[in-house]
Amino acid sequence: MNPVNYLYLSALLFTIGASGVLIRRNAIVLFMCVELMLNASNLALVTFSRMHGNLDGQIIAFFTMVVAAAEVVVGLAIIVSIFRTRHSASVDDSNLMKL
Amino acid sequence: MSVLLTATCAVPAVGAVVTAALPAGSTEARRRNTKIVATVFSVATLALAGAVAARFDPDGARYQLTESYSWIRSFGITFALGVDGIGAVLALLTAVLVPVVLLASWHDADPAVAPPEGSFENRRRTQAFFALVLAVEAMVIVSFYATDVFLFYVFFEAMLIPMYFLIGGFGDRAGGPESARQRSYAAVKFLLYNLLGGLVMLAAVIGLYVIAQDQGLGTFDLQTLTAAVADGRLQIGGTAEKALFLGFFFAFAVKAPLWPLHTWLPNAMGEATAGTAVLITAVVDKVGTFAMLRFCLGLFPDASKTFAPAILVLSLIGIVYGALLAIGQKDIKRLVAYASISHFGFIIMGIFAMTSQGQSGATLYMVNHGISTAAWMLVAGFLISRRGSRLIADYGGVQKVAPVLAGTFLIGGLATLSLPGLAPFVSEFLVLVGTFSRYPAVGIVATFGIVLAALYALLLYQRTMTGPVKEEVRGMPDLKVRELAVVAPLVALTVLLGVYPKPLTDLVNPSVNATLSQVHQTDPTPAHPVSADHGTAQDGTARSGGEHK
Amino acid sequence: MNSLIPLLVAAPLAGAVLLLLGGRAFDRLGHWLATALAALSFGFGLALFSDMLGRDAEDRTLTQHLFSWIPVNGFQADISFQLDQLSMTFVLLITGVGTLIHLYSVGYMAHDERRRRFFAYLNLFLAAMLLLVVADNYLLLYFGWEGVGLASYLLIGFWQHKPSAATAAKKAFIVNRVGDMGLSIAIMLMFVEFGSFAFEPVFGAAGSASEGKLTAIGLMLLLAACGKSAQVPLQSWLGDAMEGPTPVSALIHAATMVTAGVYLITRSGAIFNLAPDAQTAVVVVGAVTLLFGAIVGCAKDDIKKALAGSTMSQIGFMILAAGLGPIGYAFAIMHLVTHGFFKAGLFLGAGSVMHGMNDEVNMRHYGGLRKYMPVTFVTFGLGYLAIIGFPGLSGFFSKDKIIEAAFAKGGTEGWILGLCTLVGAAVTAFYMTRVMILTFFGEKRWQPDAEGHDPHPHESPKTMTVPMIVLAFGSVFAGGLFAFHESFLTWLEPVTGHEEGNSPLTPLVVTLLTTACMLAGVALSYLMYGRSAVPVVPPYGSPLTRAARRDLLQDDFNHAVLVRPGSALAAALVYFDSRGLDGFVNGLAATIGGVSSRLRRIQNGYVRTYALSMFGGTLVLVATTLLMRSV
Amino acid sequence: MSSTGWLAAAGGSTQSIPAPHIEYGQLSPMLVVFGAAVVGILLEAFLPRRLRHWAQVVTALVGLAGAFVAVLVLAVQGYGTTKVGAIAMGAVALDGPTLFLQGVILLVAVVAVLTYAERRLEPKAGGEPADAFAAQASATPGGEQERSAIRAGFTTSEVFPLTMFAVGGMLLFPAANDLLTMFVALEVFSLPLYLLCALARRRRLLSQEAAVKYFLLGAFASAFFLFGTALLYGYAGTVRLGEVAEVISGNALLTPALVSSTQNDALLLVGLAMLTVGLLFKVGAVPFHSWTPDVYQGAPTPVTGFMAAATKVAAFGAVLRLFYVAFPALRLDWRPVLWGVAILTMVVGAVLAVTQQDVKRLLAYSSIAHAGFILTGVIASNRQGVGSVLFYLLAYSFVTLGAFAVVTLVRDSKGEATHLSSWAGLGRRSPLVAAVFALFLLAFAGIPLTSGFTGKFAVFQAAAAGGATPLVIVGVLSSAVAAFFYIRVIVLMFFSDPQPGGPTVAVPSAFTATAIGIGVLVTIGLGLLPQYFLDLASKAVFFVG
Repeated sequence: MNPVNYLYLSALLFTIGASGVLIRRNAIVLFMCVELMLNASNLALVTFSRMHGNLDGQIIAFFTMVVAAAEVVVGLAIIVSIFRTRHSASVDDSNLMKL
Repeated sequence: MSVLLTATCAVPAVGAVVTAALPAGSTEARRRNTKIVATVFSVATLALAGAVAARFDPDGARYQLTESYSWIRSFGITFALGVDGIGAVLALLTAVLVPVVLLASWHDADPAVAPPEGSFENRRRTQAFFALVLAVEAMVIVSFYATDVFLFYVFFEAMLIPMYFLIGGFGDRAGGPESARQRSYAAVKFLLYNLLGGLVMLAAVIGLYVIAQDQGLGTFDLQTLTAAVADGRLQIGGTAEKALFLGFFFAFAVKAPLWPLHTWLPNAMGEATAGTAVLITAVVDKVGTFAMLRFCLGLFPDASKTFAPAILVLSLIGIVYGALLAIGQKDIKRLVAYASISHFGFIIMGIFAMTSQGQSGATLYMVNHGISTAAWMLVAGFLISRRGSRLIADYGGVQKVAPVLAGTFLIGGLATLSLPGLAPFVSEFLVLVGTFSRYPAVGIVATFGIVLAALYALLLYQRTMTGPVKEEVRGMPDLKVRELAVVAPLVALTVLLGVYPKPLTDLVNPSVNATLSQVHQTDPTPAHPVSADHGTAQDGTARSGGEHK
Repeated sequence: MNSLIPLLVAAPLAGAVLLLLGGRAFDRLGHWLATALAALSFGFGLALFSDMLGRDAEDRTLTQHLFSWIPVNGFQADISFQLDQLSMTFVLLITGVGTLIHLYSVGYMAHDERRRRFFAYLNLFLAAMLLLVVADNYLLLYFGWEGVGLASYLLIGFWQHKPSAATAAKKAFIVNRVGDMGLSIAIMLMFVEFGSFAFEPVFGAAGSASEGKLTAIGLMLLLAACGKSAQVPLQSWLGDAMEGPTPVSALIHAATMVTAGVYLITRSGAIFNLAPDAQTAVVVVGAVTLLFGAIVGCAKDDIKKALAGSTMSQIGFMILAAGLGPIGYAFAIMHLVTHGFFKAGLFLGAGSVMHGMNDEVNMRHYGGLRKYMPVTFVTFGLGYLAIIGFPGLSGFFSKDKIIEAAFAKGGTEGWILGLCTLVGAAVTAFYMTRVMILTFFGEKRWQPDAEGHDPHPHESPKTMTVPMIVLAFGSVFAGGLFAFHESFLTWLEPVTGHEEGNSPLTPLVVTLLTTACMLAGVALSYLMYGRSAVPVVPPYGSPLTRAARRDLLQDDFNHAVLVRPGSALAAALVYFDSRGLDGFVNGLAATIGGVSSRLRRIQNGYVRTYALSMFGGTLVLVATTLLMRSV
Repeated sequence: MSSTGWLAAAGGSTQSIPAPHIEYGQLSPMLVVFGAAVVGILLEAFLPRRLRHWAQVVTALVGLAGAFVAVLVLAVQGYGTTKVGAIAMGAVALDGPTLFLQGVILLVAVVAVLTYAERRLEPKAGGEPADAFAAQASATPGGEQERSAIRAGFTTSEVFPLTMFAVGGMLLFPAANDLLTMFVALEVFSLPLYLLCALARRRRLLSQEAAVKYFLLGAFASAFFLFGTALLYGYAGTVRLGEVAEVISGNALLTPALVSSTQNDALLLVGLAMLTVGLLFKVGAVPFHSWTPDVYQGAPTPVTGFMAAATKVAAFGAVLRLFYVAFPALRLDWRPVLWGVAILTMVVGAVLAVTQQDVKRLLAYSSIAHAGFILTGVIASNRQGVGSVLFYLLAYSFVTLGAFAVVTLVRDSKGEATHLSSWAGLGRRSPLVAAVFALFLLAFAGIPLTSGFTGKFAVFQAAAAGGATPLVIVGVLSSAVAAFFYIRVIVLMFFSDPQPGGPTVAVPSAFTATAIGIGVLVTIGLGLLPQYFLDLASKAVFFVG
């Protein structure tokens, strides 16, 4: 299969992720969409790694997963603490600061 | 390398720091100490500035007593000082006026007699006021002595800050509850106008540096730059030169101020104390006109000539407009401010007429306007502090109860309307004649200004000083000794420089001639010059123009 | 000897400075000091005069250079003096009459609490006026010119507590300023044309300049003269100037300062002689003013204002004469001097009358005063005879010469001018007779003053009557002395030059005509005022009378054409400044504020909106980057 | 070592994997900081609560000082000038900008830690002095658990190790020589910052909201950065900056894959744009700025100060490296884009600040405008540009730190009084504090004789020399607008009457006082005598290629 198709898929996933961030309201879902974007990047990296015939892309993908995991730790901590305060995970409720 | 110039700049700066650091306190004695210390520093500055003017040799080099220290090498910036006749005279003016202003403002920064309950009256008010005035003095003197474009720019801009606090922080007592708001509006307006001007100039300064650097002159040194402009090593190019000229000129025109950029001045002078108002119009604003002469003409000779007609028209409008608005004012201090706008029109006109009479006249005008307006404004301030109102309509018949006050006020007014025998006449006539000899129509219209000046000056005197004594004015005390000590030197100088301005013209003329040669201009020659044998006075003293050609 | 010239000016100047700065110390004797200094100056003048008489006629110009005043390259103004016959004449007139009026004021101002200051101003005036006439260049002349304006301002407004006085003073100064504008433009023109504005070089080079330039200079000088000498169209201030104390009116607004315009034109003869158009303008102004002033003088009930109208008219005569060129210069000056004597005398007489009448100025409230104030009556009467040109008295000789000169102009012009002067002479006789009759003859029409005190007219003290007597001598004999062997003409000729002109009439015919006109005027006046009781309340009068009472509507004209539009313009500009210029700036600030508060709404606090703006930004960034490449 | 080595290793050969060569000495600044962070964690785990605060403060300061000394030593040894080079297998660039910016970041961090250590401003809680951070971050705000934590005198002394991690990441960020390192560094300094934002003692809701916003948007931006990395990798087959540049300019050895991928400019350009987005987010450039005001406002003020100063320094370091090392050949592509962004950033930042009512938000918008000014220096794309940006960052960061430190002093019963109306008349009550704040504001406004002016002059001068005159003019005009709101605050402080019951100015301990003092000193010093630092900055302009 032409590896370019993976790239299309990656772009699609990235766009879906980005759209999700814009559309969804739940902080957890929002965050999952960001993770989707990261994974789209991973897919692209791996594909390019294949196309170029070097391993850099794959190694980067590993790093990305680690970073994503770290992000989850921090992110969930923040989201959970705010959820406990507000009993809501909707990002639209976090609207005290504006203008 | 003499350090006289640095010392002249440093003394008031040190004075500002020392004054600010003096112990705070609400006791009268501590306040008096502060005032005395500040005054001593200002008098020392006067002595030094006098020494500079005395040591300046009119037949010597263009810039003398030069000093130069590396400052910001990366941008070719030096702390370079040097004095020409114009700078020497204007610095001397500053040094003369500051002690006078301090003395006149002796009680302006005292805390209110009975601070309202729970208010936080600043215990360092007095220290702050006197220190700020000295800081302004230091910065203004640096501006007059600077021979580095960047150095000049820095102090040109930086002086806004102490001025801003002087305007906004210390109003006269005449205002009601609205006055604090008015005052801060005035201070902000002052700062924003001038800051905008300064920022536009900053762009031009940068542009100048970049262009000079491209041509191998990575320096801000004025003498190097002007010499390079003169001998073609630095070719800025038509459009760029025009743009840079406008950038510089805009800043100076705001500060000067030139119509239509003047609207900050009436607010600032109206709301500030009389002493601060004098500082604005007589000292700080002069940096603007001074800079036109030194920087605009020196660095951008061709653009200066290109824009001269347009600038003349603006200054002409300013002369008439300022005078008409002065006539229409109800507030004494605003009237003086509009009168100043009219006078600044004359100064700028003299500069851009590009004749030696015009420019010498403009320089003298800066000095004379400084002295005479100081006298006028300070007496107005004394008057206002007695009655607690700035409105002309609140006065009447003051001459009956306070004849000396009225008399000095009249002298100030007469100086403003350029009565011969008083200093402003000399300069105004020179400006007119200098303008007329190149632009007759402009000169004639400007002459209308002298009629209008008479109108506003005498109307003000008539409305406040003459007529039946108003009830509120009854019992108004005449000038006190301190106040007399403020006014007397100013009046004496006004008369002296009106009758014998030669010491000043001797200082100024060579520098003006040098400036004119920078712009490649010579005075227009008379159509039918008188023959030389008419030109010699009986006792052999040079008298008329013939032999000077 | 030359070094005395600066002292001429210095003596009264020192008096002014001492009296003003000396404070209370001079309250008691300051007026005598001032008088002494005026007399000292007169003494210097006499000394210089005798020195001058000892020289040849061509060698009488004394010069004294003091110091360089304003030196800027080609522009060299000096404090430098020149005393020639013309200046000498003025010096003697100014210091002589000035000293007398100082003396008179000692009595007149005896009870004024600000007497010291009054004398200081008088001395200041003398100094400025002397400076004006001994200057050797136009700029220094201008110095004196405005100096006398200042003194005039201070003295007109001396009683500052009266709003009318303060207004009159300001008006005088400002109208004069309009004239001064002319003088400064003239100086500028000279500088541009000749590179100098000193008398000698300018006059020397005048021939090389174009007639157009010279005409321009001449017209500007005329404008200056109009201001200072109250000539149409700048005449409006003189009537109001009568608000000043009467000695001031006598000295400044009759004898000396107002004649400075005549001096200026005569002094600038070298320019006017080469600019016939300017000369024409001068004679027109003179002719119009002499009639204008005379008409105004006929209608005024205020004795000082009537005399002021007369002054205007008489100066019109002089200006007219000066405008005739060398034919008339000497006679203009001669009339100026004789007028100085008799008009000063008349004013002093009027002051004496007022002094005796509780400061009443309305002649309709006088009447029959000759019995109560004999000295005043006699001196005033002699002045009266002199001014109307009664044969043998001063005015007869000088005015007659002017009328002759007017005819001598020749042609239609000569006829018109001659007739104007004749009519002027007749009207002069008419209104002066009216003044005389209303004041000294007829029955008493005295009215109590504002506080209800009835007037008790009495003769004035010696200090006042002595000057009046001395001036009366001048009024009677000066003309004859000057006319004797044409001594005055001979004296001035080296400076002013002289031409005979070609008169269509012989001098005798002119003299007869003049006398006839004078008698007609007197007779008409007697018929109108001498034979029936004078109403205390002025009759309504003809439109011309009413207009003349209002100074021929000059103030109404100025008000409508200048003052009202001027203040409207000022008010409009005040509005424009705050709403237009400032409004623009404030509007700019408000706009930024408005944009800011609108833009702020984008920052709505929703994290997804922020993400959207980032996403949009990314799209734009990507698109731009791609587009940049494809362009 | 280059990627070819990796390729060889992956080729299934039986060679042993070569041990990577790590220059520990040259990495020491980062290692020391990370080490201190780890020590901090250990202290947190083992020390009794009472001792933790001081132990953490000392550890942090010692770590930062050690790192700074290391930077100095490296600089003296010439690693910034003559011995520039890539270290750690090419992942880290050791050159002038690296050392300069690391030095700045470390100094900023020292000052920030001083403000963290302040415990005199808050009233004592549970008998223990309290700092600006939450007693127990996990507790529900206002809940019983929180109250008891406060009673017990708990403090979140974890802020110190967190900050040290962030500093470590920031040190690495401008030094990153490949996109992967850059990405990792970005996350390493971002994640602790997200947490720090949530740790305010007062106004916990705002603090949490700031954290969540910052986190979500930051992660969003990182995703763009990563996707950009992927695309660029697809184009160039490498993520090493220097090699990317060579591929772009066509100097690289072309493999068949590269031949086909380099034909697709879209990969390159879209990748460039997305990387730019990721970095512009961090510097707070419009339109990627929207998080700035909210986060600055909500975060604990000492953190805001640290973040505003250090993040900007690190992020601009990365921006410079990215554009100057990887994409100099694409100058014609990125300059117009950055022009637009710079103009928008200057104008929007200045205009929006005009109507702000909260002093922290005001400073946030001001920092946005300043990002625009710095961008003009970046756009200059000449050596002066780099030098001026470096200098500007130095000048700006200390003014910012100082300003936020002053904000911590103005307090009422509810903590810091950040609403501008409560600052009215401050100049009358506490002239000194007001004067200091005014000085910082004037420096922000670029008034001569302050560091702000020198910096502004430097970047504008560079931009003009680089042909970006219109940018200079826009910059000058927006400076004028910006001046308006700085002056508004000064007016408020000095010329307005104090409100009754308004805030008081707390007397700080030596920590905050020192922090503010350093800010004042640097502000005035760089205004009066900037030559030494300008020299330093201009010597530090050479990137490892």
